[in-house]
Amino acid sequence: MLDKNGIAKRIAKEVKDGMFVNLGIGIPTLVANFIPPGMSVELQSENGILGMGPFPFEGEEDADLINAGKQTVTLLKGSSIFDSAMSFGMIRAQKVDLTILGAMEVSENGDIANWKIPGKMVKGMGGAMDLVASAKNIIVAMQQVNKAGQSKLLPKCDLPLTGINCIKKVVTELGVYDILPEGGFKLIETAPGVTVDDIKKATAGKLVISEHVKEMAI
Amino acid sequence: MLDKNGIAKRIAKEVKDGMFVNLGIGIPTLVANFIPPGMSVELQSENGILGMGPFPFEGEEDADLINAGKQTVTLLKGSSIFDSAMSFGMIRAQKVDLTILGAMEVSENGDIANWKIPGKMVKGMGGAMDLVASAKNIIVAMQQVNKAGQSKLLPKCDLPLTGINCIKKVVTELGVYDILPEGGFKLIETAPGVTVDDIKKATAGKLVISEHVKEMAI
Amino acid sequence: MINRVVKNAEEALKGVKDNQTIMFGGFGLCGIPENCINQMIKMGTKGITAISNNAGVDDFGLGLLLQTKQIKKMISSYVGENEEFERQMLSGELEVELIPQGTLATRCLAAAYGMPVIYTPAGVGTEVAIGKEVRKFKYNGQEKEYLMEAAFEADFAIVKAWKGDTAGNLIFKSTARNFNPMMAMAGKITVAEVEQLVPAGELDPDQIHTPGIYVHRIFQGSHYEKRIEQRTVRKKN
Amino acid sequence: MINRVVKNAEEALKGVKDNQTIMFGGFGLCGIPENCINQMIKMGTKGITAISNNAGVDDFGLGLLLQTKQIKKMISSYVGENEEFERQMLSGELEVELIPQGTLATRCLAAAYGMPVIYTPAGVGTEVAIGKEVRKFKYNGQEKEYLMEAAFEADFAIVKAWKGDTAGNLIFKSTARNFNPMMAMAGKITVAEVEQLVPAGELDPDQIHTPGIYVHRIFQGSHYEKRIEQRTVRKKN
Repeated sequence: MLDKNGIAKRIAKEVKDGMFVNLGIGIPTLVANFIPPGMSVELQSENGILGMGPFPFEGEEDADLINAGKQTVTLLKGSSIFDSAMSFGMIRAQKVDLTILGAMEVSENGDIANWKIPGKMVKGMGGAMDLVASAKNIIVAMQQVNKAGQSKLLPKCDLPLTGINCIKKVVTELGVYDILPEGGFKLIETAPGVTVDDIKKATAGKLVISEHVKEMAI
Repeated sequence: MLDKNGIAKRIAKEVKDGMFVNLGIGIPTLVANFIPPGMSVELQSENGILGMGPFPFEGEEDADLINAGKQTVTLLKGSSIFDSAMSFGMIRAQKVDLTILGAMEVSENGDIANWKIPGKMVKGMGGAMDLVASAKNIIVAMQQVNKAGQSKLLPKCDLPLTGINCIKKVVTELGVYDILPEGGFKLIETAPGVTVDDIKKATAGKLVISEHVKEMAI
Repeated sequence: MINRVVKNAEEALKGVKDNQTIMFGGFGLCGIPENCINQMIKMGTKGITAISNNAGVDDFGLGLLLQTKQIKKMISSYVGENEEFERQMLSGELEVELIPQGTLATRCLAAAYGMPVIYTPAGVGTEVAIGKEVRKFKYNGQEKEYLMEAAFEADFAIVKAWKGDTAGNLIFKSTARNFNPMMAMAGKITVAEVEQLVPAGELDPDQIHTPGIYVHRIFQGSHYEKRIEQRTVRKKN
Repeated sequence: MINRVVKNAEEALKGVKDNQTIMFGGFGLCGIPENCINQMIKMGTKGITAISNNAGVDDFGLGLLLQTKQIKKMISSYVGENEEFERQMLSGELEVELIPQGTLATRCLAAAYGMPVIYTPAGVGTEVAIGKEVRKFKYNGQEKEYLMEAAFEADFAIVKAWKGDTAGNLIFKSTARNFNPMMAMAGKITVAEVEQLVPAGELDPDQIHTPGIYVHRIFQGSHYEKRIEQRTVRKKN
């Protein structure tokens, strides 16, 4: 079973040389730590950065330089700053190659819910609806089971949707799943120490076990 | 009867303190020469300038700094440069207070034709269609009679239109006309030495003689 | 040059009335018009419909105008980090319209650029799409559904820039840019507060982010707190 | 940093084929990609549909590609100042689609910002409106008619900037900016030639006009002629 860093580490393997990548709040943010140093990748932050760098050294924080999670960050060489219209313009124009974000629920047809729990929590969708509606390649990083022990990989989302038919891949503490065009979570890798049986119990939606399921190498 | 400079001088009186003004090619360009020095006016050039200045001194021309007529120009203090999307964005958003442009024909309901003579001349509309479709206040500067002696103030334009119901005022070598909301050229001023009879002969469209017609003071 | 300078926030906000729609620039607490927000509290303007990506925190930014209950309705994309907001929303005191961040930005751009509507795929198939025109278009070789979204109409836009000149030209610093340029271009009356106000002619015309034609009133603000919402750092090793 | 540098115009235009749609930045002869135009002549690419505000003059700019009859169709707003153009158009050798300048700019912006269509009032009631959807909208308190115009699709966009860095970021100089930034953002493959190519890190991130994500290939051009179309001056007194 993976911890948060493990999930991030596994997702980092999906990042390829030359990609522009948008990382959501939470586990996705950690992915940046596992991108191999030699690889040319630029991070986009939808509040208006391309070429986002790591957190600043203590004492070098700049209130005017934050990421989409409102955290203080830095800029790398070759970075650029732009306004929100251009930021979402380049997202809609599919210039960002890979989007990684968290979710509360994902359905077997690639729907995602991650912005609202009616009557309980309404923080808003931020840029998530824009990202999932336009991105070419979207990976969800999430816990597969919620605190009440219920699966978050569902036949159909119960919570209000963020986007439909958009998620391509899900990485959880238990495994890696491709979402099939015809519907279904296709298990392609299990986390170390996790059995296919564990995964069956933790998956409420349609599960397809690949013939070539293997244990994750991270 | 006015010469080109006279027409420009008369139109300059329509320019008020604090206005952003777009001047078309030809007579409208001359208007800039007659704006009183103390007046705060900024010229917009639709290729991407606000705060356009006069022609450069000899030897100071910059190939990278031209106006919408492709003439070398200068920038005044407080000027700004922007791309064509923003330039026409501010035109559509009606931030430009006054547009002055030339015409081949104007009709009594405020239509204008100035970009094409079928089979003869097709230079294109440039930014004229955008300007006339959006500007709050449009004044046409033109010769009232063409080289063949025919009036260019018509009941209806013969040439392909640039815009409809958009012209508010016309200044010619013979007079100044308001275009009435209900249709018609309302003569409000005559040029020095021009009689109302001269004007009647030179106006093919519906002419309304204001009770208060006076001779232009320029 | 057309001079756009006013003395201070008080003069800049003259004419702001109860029950108007007002845009506020900023993302989180970054690039917010601190002086104008304080002035709005002094003025006690009520019934504000605020278009702002976020709602500040409990004791800073737009959170202050929530505390004083001057805001009737918020149009935002993300409103976490604010308990008073949550309380007012759940109790029904505060009207809230949540819209995608890119939709918010682009509805500002639409107003700025004279486009009455724009189409975006954000929100298709979700509750954001309810009551909106859905239409198929082809873009980039792909046919998909888009929502029609209208340009905002705002009586005032209140933004914060780093530098400005007397002609109203604005330059923003780093990610304090965010929504500020589009909102600056989208207000019927635009008010800009800047950290440094310089004479016209000092800014490079090629480097202006917002041309002065869009900015009706500009003044140099003071006492910027520039609070950091999430101070994240790494250690030098 | 993702490196976008190529050696020269030859490498930058690899993959350009006959019968493609290509955007060319520039307004008149100002800010045109001189090196790439010369390279296109060398390559002899035929059947080009050129999206460009103007068509150059007889012996410079896109006029050169008209002389060699490499252009099949021009999509432009203004094409005066060019006798060869007029001859080819009137004889029917050259297809011409004239559209308003703002429509041209905004159709580029639509492509750049992932908006499949935009609405503009330009051309309502004229022959430009023929065959297009006309729709009434309210904007700025006024109801009027708008035309629906589609985002451009261009196989290549070829632009000219003043400075660029190895990450593909672009800065334009003065009115040589014009259509270049939008076209740079609108091409499926964007090629930028610059007067000065500098290492990533030398340009101020706040002052980038076009972020490198939009620019696929960048190189430093040479021998810029920068011809002036209308040399207008005043005398010192």
